[in-house]
Amino acid sequence: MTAAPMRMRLGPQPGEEIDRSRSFTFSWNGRTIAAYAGDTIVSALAGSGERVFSRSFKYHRPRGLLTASYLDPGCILQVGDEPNVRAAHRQAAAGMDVRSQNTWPSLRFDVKAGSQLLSRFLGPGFYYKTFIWPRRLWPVYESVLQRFIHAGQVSPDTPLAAADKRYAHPDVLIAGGGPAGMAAAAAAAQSGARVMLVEEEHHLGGHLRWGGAADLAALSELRDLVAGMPGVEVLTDAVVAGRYDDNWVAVVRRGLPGGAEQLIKARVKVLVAAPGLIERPYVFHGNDVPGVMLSTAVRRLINLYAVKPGERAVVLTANAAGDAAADDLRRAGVEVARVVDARSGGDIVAVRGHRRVRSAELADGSTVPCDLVVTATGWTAPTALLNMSGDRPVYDQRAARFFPAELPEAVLATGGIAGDGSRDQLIEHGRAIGREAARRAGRIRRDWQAALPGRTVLDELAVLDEPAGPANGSAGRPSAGAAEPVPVPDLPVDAHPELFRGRTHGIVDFCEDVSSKDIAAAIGEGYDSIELAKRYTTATMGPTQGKLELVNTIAIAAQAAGKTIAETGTTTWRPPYAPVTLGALAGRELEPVRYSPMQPWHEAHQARPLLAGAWVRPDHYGDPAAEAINVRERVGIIDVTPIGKLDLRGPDVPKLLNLLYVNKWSKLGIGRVRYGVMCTEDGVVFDDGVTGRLGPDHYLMSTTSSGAAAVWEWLENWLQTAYPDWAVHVTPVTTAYASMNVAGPASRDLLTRVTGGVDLANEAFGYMEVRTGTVAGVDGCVLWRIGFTGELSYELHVPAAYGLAVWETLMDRGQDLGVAPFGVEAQRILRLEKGHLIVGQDTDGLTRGFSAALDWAIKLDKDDFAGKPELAWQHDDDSGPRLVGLQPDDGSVVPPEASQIVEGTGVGGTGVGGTAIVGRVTSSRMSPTLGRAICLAHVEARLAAPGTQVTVRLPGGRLVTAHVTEHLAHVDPEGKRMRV
Amino acid sequence: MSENHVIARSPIPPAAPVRVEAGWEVSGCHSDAALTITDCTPLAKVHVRAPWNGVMAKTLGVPFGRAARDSGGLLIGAGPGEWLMLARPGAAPDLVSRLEGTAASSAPEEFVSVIDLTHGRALVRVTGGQAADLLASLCGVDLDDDMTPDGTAFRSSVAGVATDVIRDDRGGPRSYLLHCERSSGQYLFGALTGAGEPFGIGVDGFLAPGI
Amino acid sequence: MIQIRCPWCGLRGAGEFRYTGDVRTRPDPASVTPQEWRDYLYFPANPCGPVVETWYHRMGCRRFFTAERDTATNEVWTLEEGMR
Amino acid sequence: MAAGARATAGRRRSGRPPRYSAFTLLRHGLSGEQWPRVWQEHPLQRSYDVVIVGGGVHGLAAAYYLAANHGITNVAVLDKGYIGGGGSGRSTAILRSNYLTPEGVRFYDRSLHLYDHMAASLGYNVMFSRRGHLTLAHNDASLRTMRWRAEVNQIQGIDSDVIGPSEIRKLVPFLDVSEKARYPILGALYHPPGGIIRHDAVVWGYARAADALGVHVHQQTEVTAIDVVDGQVRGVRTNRGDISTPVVLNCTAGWSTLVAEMAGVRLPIQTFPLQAAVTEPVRAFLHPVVVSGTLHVYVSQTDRGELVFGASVDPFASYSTRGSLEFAEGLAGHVLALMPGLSRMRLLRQWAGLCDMTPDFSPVMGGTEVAGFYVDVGWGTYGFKAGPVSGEAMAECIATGRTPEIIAAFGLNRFGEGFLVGEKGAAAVGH
Repeated sequence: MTAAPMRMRLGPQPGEEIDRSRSFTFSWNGRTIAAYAGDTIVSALAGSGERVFSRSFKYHRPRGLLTASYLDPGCILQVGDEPNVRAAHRQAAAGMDVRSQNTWPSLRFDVKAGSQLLSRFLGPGFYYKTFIWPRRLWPVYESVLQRFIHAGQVSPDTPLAAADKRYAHPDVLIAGGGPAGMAAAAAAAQSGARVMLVEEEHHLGGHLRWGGAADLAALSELRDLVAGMPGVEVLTDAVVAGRYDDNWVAVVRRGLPGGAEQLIKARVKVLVAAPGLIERPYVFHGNDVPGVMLSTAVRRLINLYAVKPGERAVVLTANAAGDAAADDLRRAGVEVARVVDARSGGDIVAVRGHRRVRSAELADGSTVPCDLVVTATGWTAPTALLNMSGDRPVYDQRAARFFPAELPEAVLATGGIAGDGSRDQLIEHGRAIGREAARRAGRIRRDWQAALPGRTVLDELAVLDEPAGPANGSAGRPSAGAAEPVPVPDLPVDAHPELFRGRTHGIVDFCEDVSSKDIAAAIGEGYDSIELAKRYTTATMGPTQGKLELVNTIAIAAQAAGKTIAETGTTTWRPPYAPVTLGALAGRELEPVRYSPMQPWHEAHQARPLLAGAWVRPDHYGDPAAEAINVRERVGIIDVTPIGKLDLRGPDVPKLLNLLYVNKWSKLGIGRVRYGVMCTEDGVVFDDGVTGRLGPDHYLMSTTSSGAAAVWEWLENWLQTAYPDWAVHVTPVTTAYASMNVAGPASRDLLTRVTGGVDLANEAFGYMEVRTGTVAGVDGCVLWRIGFTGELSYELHVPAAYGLAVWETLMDRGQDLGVAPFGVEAQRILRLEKGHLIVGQDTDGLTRGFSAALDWAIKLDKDDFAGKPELAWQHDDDSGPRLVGLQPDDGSVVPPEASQIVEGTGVGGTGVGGTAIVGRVTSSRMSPTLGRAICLAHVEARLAAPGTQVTVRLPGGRLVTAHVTEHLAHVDPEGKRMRV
Repeated sequence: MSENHVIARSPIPPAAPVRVEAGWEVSGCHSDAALTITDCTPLAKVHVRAPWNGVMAKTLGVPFGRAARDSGGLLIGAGPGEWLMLARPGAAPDLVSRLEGTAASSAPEEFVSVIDLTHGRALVRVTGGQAADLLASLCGVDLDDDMTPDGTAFRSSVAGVATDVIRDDRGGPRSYLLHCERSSGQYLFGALTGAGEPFGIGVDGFLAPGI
Repeated sequence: MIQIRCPWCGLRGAGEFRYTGDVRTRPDPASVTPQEWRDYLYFPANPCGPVVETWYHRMGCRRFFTAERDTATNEVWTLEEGMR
Repeated sequence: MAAGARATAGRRRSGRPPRYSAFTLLRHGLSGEQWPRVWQEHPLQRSYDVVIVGGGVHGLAAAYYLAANHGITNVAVLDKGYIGGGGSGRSTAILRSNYLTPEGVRFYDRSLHLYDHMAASLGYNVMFSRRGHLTLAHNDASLRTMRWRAEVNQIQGIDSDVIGPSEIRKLVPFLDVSEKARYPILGALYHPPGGIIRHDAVVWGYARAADALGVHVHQQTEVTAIDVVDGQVRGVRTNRGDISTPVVLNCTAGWSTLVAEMAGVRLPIQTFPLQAAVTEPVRAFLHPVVVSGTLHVYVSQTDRGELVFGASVDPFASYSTRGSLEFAEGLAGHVLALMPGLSRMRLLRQWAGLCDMTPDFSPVMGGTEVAGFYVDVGWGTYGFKAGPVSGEAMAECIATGRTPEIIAAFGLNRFGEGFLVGEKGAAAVGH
């Protein structure tokens, strides 16, 4: 299929940015379109004579080119599976599949355009005023409203487009690569600063690019200057998306392969805002008819893309840009039917036409047939970065735009947002700002260096003011803070007529289809602050986020409310300055994952992985119940490496233990291990574990795996802030050891075969004792004899690099004893049979010590420990629920964890005639050992007595009875098996 | 003695060909890439705690934030009152007794502790002109020469893992040692090689003494 | 992200630190009344302005330190000096 | 004081605001005539029976119910900015009642009921959209919490249950329910009655209805002091003049501790920013509200096609609402972890509101030690959901001088007595 001819394409233009030697085609709503390299999607379409690219939001009116820039509201298209592409910015590529969005059946005939006939009824907030009765029907109305969603489409299987993020530390970051920005970059770099120059368009140069010969000459000079300057990183097709506290600046690079974007996070010493000015649309009847364009749009089309914007033009001009546009049009062979000069009172009253401009009605009463209407009625200063720096720009009536008010030390502005002036004045201003930026950056850098550790040494090495070597490719540094402030010339401010809305009503927000009439109506209805009016009409809420329409909105609201613009509001912009893809913000997934040294073995033995925080653990190896039985009857081994371990050294360790555990630690002998529970200051159970004494001043503390980090921080917090004089060193050694629990009646036999230097006999190495020795030929192993599973068991802590070797040896040497691995699930079964609680499962965010059945451990006669007062009071008033063992009377029924324990059987309410919740099942399993269901549960204190019968509500509502058991332990409550 | 017959393993699976070096299973591969990454986990890692402004601190002579070589290996001021000594594989026991001896003789009054963390940490070296550019995609600290020149040590987040970063050019191209808690070693190594792809990073095997 | 000056490590992004709240004095557990203790637990200082807080450099030197922060502007003034 | 509040209860206007309907819309469309003002501007009176500080959904609802349910119409609502400009206008407007505790469930269920009938009773379409509410569980602990909530909800008669990955996938095809996901989706708490609403419409609807009943809504009116004599409120001072009143209701969020301080009342509250963001619109693809507590993210799609995102509160207390990049980064990462297909969607705008966090993630409601000074504060991240029921309950509390049973658990005294509300039990994420 051959492409339509480029019938609107002009001959070569001096500043054109297309490469006529490289052409290709892409698809537009199924048709083939020819383009040159350097064309944007829309410039190529316009070159082929296309004028309508989308339909408007509410009324589905045809929309064409308005700004011919990223902001162009009528040029938001679907490209392949990417929605909402800014097609007047995105460069065309061979084979692209470009479609108009949300038009049915086609762009040409859009049935929803019927809503135009209803326009008078669809005033601002019309939906608030109807669809109220009957209530049931609202969902139907809603689905109709949703069909009007004005946007592209996403699909679930779009491949993830995300690039690595990058941190940057430029001395000076310049947002905007126009003449002032380029001059500032060069000057800052000349002063020795590391500079990042960010330009949103595909080329540096700003408005010089579509200027005349002199502009182009100055542009190439500036380009050469910047290119030849070391220490300047230039990013084009990139945007400064936001400035956050302390000059934390987000830069987004667009157009990477696969449509990806990259986020650069820059800690900037001095930020220079040089975004230039945005041309402001003019509001009048028909101002959204395809063929009504801004002067900058026309100049871009002609000078950058050699595209003829129309055949017969009317130009409304209030400034030099408009005059230049008229000249460009004539040069491009467009018949300029009339130049209407707003400076001498000329005005456009209305534009007639639907799918294209037919004629323009002028203030002098004449009607001029034409297909192109160009407006140059003023500028909006995109002060977003200044707003984000805390500035509240002020309106200058004389220039009809906002200017910066007060900027922080680390933020400067140059170019159009700072003032007007000739090309040379702008460049001169940029130079001065660049030098000043470098000067301030130098002082800030010196301060930051001074805060670094070991600077004394560095100063001796005297690298501070040395120009850095070529290794890092950056230039020497600005002489820190030495120079006096650089004198910055003032830019003149040219008078400009205040032109926002003409004599008729027209579209203000092209994205949201909000007209000046809508805004006036909202004010009249009482939504009379600019914020309320914006929210009520949704003006400025669309994809351009106010960059085109905010000032017009304020002006029209002010007029309607009979106030001045200054009284009505300022221009405030929230980040991001430009839309940013989620892929760019997310970047590569960086979620730390932690593995035990034995992980390869688990994977080789079909362990089902369990994600526990950052840890990957073996949940089971196929049959958890069998694994549990094997522990009860023979011997099993579980990888418990994630258990937190803290090496504690120093004479004051016992003080620390007494302070943070609820029980007593003064008399723990060398070689002994003790179970301990920690509570926070509100008496709530925080963590538990065992701590063993390895030597006179040497202890090893274990914590829950999920609590390891928090407990370490908890210890450091007390030591550093409350008891800095205590001699205790805490070192996290969780993964210095591979930890494995060898559990079961045969565990001693197995260990005897591989252990050296430790007498494993019961009387030599008893329950709750610790030894160090050699296991499987590995020195420095810590063995403690504890019984989380309720069986005779030894927990081995092996120097981690040997963990896998030791594990394999144990598996190998224990074959005849029936050794088998067991996973987390089997361990949960075993500990539940034994009635050992799990912090966070059998306790929750409000469970105080006595509610966790820890009465035996809590020693209120200690002078002090974390949470003591609350525990003392809980002990006195006997408040809170109790943790108990529970067995359903029908042992075959396992109430799922979190099943509620209830009184009364009604539904709804609590108690009174309904169902009262008096507890809940916190843990439950079918016990392979007992062949019946077993639970731990929270119940109200009055129900905690052994033998008490309670009612458990199963999911779905079935009620079963259960009784409170004598002990938490369902198996071997006396603890004989652990002590053999 | 155990080191003689039991193989020690790094948390980072070695790239083939695998061989045993100083009792450790290491990768035997070699890369000529301009940017390389090496698993240096076999190095001995000994951790010293003492008052940051005391006699032991003066004796050790390396302040927080700096790293310096001595006969034994690389001594790093890893934190206030916290040092990390890196040395050839297997040297840990001698190092521990040597440092404990130093403490006992030079600062008997001070509370000093010395712990062998060889097994508790992973250690990776990234070397090449673009090593800083690679780290800049994972670490927020300014790696420019005037902020973190050769011989600088700092601890910060690298790919979300708390990591000791030591600039240690050894007179050659830019080179960084990255030292983190062992179980995150495999993840950190993966993050570095992943972010290194655009720079054509190559995996280089470990050769003793390696310091 | 705001920068916080760790007295030991220098300026780092706030993401490296853990905020542990305003500095409060722990009442003497021996003599404290429930009201005093629960004031200490549950009633933080919450000014819109300067407040003295404790921060923990969890990704760096693992030191706790106090800093004054203006909760309206998030400006931070570290109140301690480490080694220089 | 209840008597005092009733003193001038006689004075009220027509009562119903001018009717909105398809018919009136048609009439105005044809005639092109201006719609009547939604609310009037009044001079600041020297005295009111009740002064409500804070013109958000809570304050305006309280004013409306004082007038509508109790005939107390000599009421002023003061806002230092414009109505709905604080938490109400910054909220992501998600409604649900699937809480963890019976008191929480009953409370929010009543709120949901009021929201459901709000359009009709206020004559203003608040566009309540019952999309269903999914809270994802990525590990067995959160799955247990979901089961816990489902059980409590069902006992209270709330439609809420735990569903599995296949059902989840049916509800939201964009979700990655594969096992290899870094945060695998093991199940979810599904709450069909949950949904979203137009937050501004709720604020304007209440303001309009309250105004019609004679309530004065004063915008740009900042309270600078509260006069308390002998433990009794006597009046408030504002930037527009002084008001004498026996009753002040503190309905502020973010500023609640500062306003309470003016009356000499301390609150167990710390103020944190809560950030939210919105994307560019895309065609409707996401029906239910999706929440992941583990990933601290919640997502819904508006009728306009935008995705609205929220997270958990910022990591440190602050009154700054400038927002942070970390929030946007973390949010995007977590959204893509759940729905990888969205990587090319664009974030359009981010903002922040202020949340008053209490130690037990539950509000502080009712009277205080200062007679006539009432609080409806400490809403953390749940405030918007609770607007109507809070207004209703606080109106009753003020009018009758008695604390309604439905808010009995939320009294300020609970902290001194150490009986915190159990919502903290599972530290469930609040959206």
